[in-house]
Amino acid sequence: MSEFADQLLVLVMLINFLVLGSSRMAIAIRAVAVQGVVLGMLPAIIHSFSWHLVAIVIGMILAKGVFIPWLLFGAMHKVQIKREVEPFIGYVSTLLIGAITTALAFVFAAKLPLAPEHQGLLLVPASIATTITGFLTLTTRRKAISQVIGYLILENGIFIFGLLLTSAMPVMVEAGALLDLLVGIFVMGIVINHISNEFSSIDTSRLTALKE
Amino acid sequence: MITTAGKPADPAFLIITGLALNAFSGVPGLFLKRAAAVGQKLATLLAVAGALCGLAGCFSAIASGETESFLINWSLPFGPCEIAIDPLAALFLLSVFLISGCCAVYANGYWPAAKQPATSRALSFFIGILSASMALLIIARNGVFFLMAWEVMAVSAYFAFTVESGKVEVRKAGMLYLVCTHTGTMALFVMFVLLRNMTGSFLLPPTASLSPFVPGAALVFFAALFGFGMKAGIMPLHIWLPAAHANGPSHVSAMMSGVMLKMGIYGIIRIISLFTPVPAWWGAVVLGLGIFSGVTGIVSAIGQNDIKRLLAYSSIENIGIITMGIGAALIGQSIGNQTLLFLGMGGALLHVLNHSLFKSLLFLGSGAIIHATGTREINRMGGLARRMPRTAPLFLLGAMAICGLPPLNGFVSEFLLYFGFFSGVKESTAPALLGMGLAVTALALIGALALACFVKVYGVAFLGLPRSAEAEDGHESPWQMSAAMGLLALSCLAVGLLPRYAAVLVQPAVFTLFPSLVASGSNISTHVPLDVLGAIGAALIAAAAILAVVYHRRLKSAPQASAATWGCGYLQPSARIQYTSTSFAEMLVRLFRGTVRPRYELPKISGFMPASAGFSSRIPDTVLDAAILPVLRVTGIVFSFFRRLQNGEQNLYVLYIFITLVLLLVWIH
Amino acid sequence: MFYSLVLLPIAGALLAWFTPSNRHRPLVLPVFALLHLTMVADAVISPPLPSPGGWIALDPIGKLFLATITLLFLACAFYAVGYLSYRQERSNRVLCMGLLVCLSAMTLVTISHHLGLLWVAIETTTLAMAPLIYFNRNARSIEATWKYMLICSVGIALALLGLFFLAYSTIVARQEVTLLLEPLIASANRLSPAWLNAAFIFLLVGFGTKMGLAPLHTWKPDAYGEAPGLVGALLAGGLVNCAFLAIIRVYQICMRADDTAFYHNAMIAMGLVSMAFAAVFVVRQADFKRMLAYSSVEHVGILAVALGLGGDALFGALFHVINNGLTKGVLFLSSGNIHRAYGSKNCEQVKGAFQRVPWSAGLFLAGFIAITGSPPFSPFLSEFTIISSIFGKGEMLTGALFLIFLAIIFLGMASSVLPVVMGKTSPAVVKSNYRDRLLTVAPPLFLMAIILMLGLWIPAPLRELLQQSAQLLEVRR
Amino acid sequence: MTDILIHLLLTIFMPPLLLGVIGKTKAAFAGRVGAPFLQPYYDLAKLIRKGSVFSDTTTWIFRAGPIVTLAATLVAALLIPLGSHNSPVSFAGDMVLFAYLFALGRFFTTTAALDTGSSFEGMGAAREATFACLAEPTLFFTLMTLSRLSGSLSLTPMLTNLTVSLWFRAGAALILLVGGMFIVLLAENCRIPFDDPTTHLELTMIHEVMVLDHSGPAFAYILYGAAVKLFVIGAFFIHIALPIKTGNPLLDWGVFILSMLGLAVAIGVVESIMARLRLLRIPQLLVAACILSAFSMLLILR
Repeated sequence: MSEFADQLLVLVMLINFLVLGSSRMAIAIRAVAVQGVVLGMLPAIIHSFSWHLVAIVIGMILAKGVFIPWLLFGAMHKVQIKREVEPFIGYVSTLLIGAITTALAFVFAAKLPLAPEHQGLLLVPASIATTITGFLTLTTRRKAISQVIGYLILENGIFIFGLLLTSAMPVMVEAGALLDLLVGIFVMGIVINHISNEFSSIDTSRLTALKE
Repeated sequence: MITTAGKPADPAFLIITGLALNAFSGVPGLFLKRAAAVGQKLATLLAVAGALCGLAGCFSAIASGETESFLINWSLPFGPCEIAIDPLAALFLLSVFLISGCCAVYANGYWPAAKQPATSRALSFFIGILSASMALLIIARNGVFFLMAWEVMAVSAYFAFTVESGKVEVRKAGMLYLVCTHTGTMALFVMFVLLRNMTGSFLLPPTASLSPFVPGAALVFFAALFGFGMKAGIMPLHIWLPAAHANGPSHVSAMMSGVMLKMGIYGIIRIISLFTPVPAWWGAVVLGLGIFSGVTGIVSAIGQNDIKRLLAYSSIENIGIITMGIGAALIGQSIGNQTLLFLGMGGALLHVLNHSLFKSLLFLGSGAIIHATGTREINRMGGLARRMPRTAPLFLLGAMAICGLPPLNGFVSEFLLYFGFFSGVKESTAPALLGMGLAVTALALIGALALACFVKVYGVAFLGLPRSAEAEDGHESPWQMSAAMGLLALSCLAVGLLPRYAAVLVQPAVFTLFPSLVASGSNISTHVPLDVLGAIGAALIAAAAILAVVYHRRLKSAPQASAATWGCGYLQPSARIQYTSTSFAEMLVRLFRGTVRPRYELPKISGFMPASAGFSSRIPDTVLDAAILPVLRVTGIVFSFFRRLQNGEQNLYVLYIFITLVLLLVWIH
Repeated sequence: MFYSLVLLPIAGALLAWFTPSNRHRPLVLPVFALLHLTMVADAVISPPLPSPGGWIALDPIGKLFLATITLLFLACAFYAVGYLSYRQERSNRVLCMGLLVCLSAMTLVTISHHLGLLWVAIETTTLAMAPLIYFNRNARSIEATWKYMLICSVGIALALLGLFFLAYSTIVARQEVTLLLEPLIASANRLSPAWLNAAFIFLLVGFGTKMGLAPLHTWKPDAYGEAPGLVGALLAGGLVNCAFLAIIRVYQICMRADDTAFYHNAMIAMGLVSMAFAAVFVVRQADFKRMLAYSSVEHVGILAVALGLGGDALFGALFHVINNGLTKGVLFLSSGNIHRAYGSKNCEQVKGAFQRVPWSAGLFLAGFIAITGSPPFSPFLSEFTIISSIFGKGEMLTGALFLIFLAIIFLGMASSVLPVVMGKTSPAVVKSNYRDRLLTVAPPLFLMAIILMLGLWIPAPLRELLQQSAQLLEVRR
Repeated sequence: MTDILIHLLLTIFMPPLLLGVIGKTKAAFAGRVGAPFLQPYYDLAKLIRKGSVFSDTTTWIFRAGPIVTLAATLVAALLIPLGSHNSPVSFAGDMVLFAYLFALGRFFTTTAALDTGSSFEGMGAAREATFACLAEPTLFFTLMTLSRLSGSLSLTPMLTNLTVSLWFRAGAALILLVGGMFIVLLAENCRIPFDDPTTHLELTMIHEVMVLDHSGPAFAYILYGAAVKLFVIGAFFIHIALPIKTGNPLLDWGVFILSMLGLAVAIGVVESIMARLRLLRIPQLLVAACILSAFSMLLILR
């Protein structure tokens, strides 16, 4: 089973690169949706069956695969923005940095004192790499939607690590966390809407009236 | 909450009653919005009652020469709280109560509630709090309690002198004051904590119980010098003082200069007294600071044209003299010169009392001038002696006293200091000798400079012809103002003519500070012929009186005429050709221009028939303008560079989070 | 009992949601605030038994935070009635509801002893606050809301990762896998140090973002500046304390580990950096509400330093939580009034507030004096305790930096606050008919009175509570 | 008792004579016969009988000025020992009083000058006050040196302890001291090269310009006061410069009177052979005096 999980994780990491390298927003949104769905499936593969698991899987897939992409597409259509025009750092450079950090993530993960049963799994490096990708997107992209995408990737990275201890997390907490994240994204979506109303643009580099 | 209740005639009971009356004095006024005048009268009544009560307590505390202490049961987590009244405290309380009583009376004429209802309410309230908090800090024996009273004092003084906050310069002065006092208080935080580290409790330890040689003791000393020196206005920590004194109502300036500065001195003395005989270099540091502030203070004072700024700088000078005395006493203690110890400390303490008398008198006098003319600019005054027949002689008395002229009180304290320094010169060896020699020279120089300074003030403000319409319209001030000043002037004269009794006031305080001296059996009077001094003062007055009678007889027996001042042939002398404050000081300012850095704004005169032009000169504060402000400016520039960190770019903000994370991870690694 | 503490505000929120009248809706707030206060008082006096499994319990630390929050909320609730009656043009449905949800979540933070639950509660406060910051509905407030949302979300996500690390450290150490506080404290010295360190760092950064430790504080000035005064008060006095409580919980665990030097040093370093940032930004700050935000950064810095020091400073830190929370309440509420009275929060324009809103101006000034650590107000006592503990431990460098930053911040705040309060209103500034009213002045006055009282007299039960709490944080080896 | 009586009589009656001697010396240098030795007495007698003119501007300060100044000077005269005889009043610390009595006089002279509102008198007052600041340290350096030498804190022992033999032991120091004190003597008494007591040209003067408006008895007081001051400071100076003691009281009085007359002649000589200094030079000369006395103190103390 874990081999299949590893392959999925490789997919997740490839999606990271896709997001980092693409200027089109639609692609990025879809990529993150796919990433969400893939991650949603992972618990089912790794852990043995339980209703708890089922709930999480379904919740994840619905939220990350359907609801959030829908929200983001809605925002995108509303403000008529299709691509990230001027990132702080170019696409090639971000890809390069992404590659380096992913490699570093592997090196780093190999040094971590993992529990014996988790040795050799791709979960930890994938988690680190995805988290860093999230940060990278957040810091290099200007558009609000791109930043939400970055945040989603960051979340996904954290989720991957969470897979290591699904058994340890009580349902209520996990559900709560999931719900909170979802509401968070939802609120962000609303905010983006308001931003576009207020500025007729969702370029966050215009949101610099408040400083010092 | 006081565990040991005092009897009604007990000094502590009287003092605490006086303190409470003072604190409460402004409160009724707050509720008498409609009848501000009634509120002010009530405040005066309470403050005067408090002052009388407190003074009675002080005198009996000094007379008994003993320490009364009480434990207060408070709920704050800083150990037990003690208050104690010993002769040293009583001596400082004396000036608190006396000056606050005088100022309360004075306020009725100077800041009448009928004219300024809103501000007079605030003023009465804050002055009441100010004097009560000063009294409280003097009797506090717990570091935290002391700090609380200290800070209440600092803040209430701020509110008292910034009542006219509509004026820009008042606000600026207030700001500077507040920042300085806060910085000073922080040093005191450190000091009390370090002291706690040494003793294990926030209670002040008994006199002479700590060793000055343990690590940390020197730090306590420097923190005390900084924190208390900031309040006392020792150069170069005086930067807040001129502006704050100049811009407040005059009776607040009198309180601040006459009493509040002394709280700094009190703190220094009290803290040093906790140590067993301190190393000579502590004394040398204090002496050096004293000489520096004394000379620089008076040199800066001479150049001022704003009467209250001038008085403020002169306060710095007098604080310098007091500090010199303390330093000399410490040196005397460490080299075993008892005369120096006795007279240095005795002189310093007496000068504390004297300065609060004559400086308050002068500030109140300057208030009377401002009341009469509406200006602080000495150059716009003149001829006020004729218009203010009561104020002029009182101010003159104050001016003479501050110059240390016999037979007034300033001479007595300076005499003690001179005597102490001379005894140091006479007996000691190389390093101490050098210090004492410098001290004598500095005191002589200060005396001569102060004389020039106050001749200028009195001469230019009160004598000659009015230099402006405001001065022309000057009028005498109401009786309340003159009464307050009169009482102070009388006290100046009394101390000058009866120095023996002044020494009696100071003596127990010196014994409190240096308990080992009690065994020596000597006192100030055995070291110095104070009676002769008083007698000579009386003789001087008698001689002058005889000469005056003779002169008067001669005048009557010969014709008298009156004419215009001889203009040396100049036919139409106007009031404007008189010597002014600026021109009087010009030579001295030029002599000391390395220290005072005068700024001149010269008129540009060009062409034939030039238009009318003006010349103005100004003496900025050397430390503030040449050192502190530039540093602040540079800091501001550096800060504005760092402020770009928050430039509104969200991406950067996320990056900060990431960087913090990475840095912490690297650190742990 | 616990459930009712949490559920009561939720019921209030629902009631507010379904109240149709914009005018009467705010009245829900004080009613529920009072109810909450009485229940809290009851719970503090006789704490109910912990819930089965130990997820929820009220320990002395929780009591302190809960009491502070409910007091502050009470003041804000009454203030809200006055404030919202002035702003009838805007629907206050979301605001009233958000406030009550926030109260519920904050209550949950103080009583939860399960870190996961704690995290959920904190995230809920974050979310509930977002619409409140956007109450003014203009370009600046949406910008602030956006930044607040994104930065806090990133932070809180990192905290989640930190929690995962913490849980994982139990797995690696072959301990019972749990996020419950008590078992973690008991087994802390057996946990895997590397993962515990990582967990500490992520939780510190995560909750630190929420708390506003520099340089993670970047959302703070924007949100505090643009939110209405009462929201600012709750943010600065409530949410900050909640995040600090979360850090305290983490700290409770980490202190039981074998090698704690890093935790101490990291906290002190973060604290000092926060104070330094605050110092740099407070000086010449033109916007007095942003200035308050930086003052908040400063005070979380102080809290962090105190927590890092341990020992006597813990008492000071916990006491400072109360003092800072309530004083910030005074400052934000009164500055909100001044803001309203002038229609501006720029120090260039707002001058001489004493003439327009004397009570608010006086309170603002008093709050400033209090927050900068002047007696006779209680922040003096807590700050002094902290300073005395710094120097008592011989940390001269830390102490010197601490004092220098305090002095600079005092200078910066004074040069903004004093002209605002004292000065002279320039004729060019628009006249407004906003004047002090009972409901907008009494709440901050109430808080000020508490601060003054605590500055002169700490009631014995409170002192005991503080000491017990400090002991909980103390390392017993 | 006799000594005190002699002291008082000398103090009261001798000072104007010194002025007369100075005047005669200068006349001799100028090749004139000059006014009689007793001319100053005549002047005083004349002035005291004369009527007065007061400026409209003045207040009581103007009248009090000469009175207080004279009173202070006379009291100071009681403190100074003449020759080897003790002063009538002597107590520890009297040297400080001595210096401050002159300060008191200065205070009243200068305020009285400012009372007239005349720019010239203001100028004089400013100069007087300024130069005193430079002269004062010199005096105190001297006092410190003397107190160290004599081991006492009173003028009488300080000054009467000086002996000729001391000149052999510490000649260099004493020469410096005498130099410094002589400069101060001239400056304090407003003699050439500091001031010219004979002219009444307004712009060049210090002391004289301050008393322009005084007339009649007041001016008599001023003149007399100036003479007493010269006498007192002269007596002080004589102690250092010529510490000659015979052991016979009466003989000592004679020696003292002769020395004082000699000093007057010396001053007259100086005034005859020197020109008045430019005003800008005066501070320099005073600072030089200060340095001389400081150096002398160093030599003694080392």
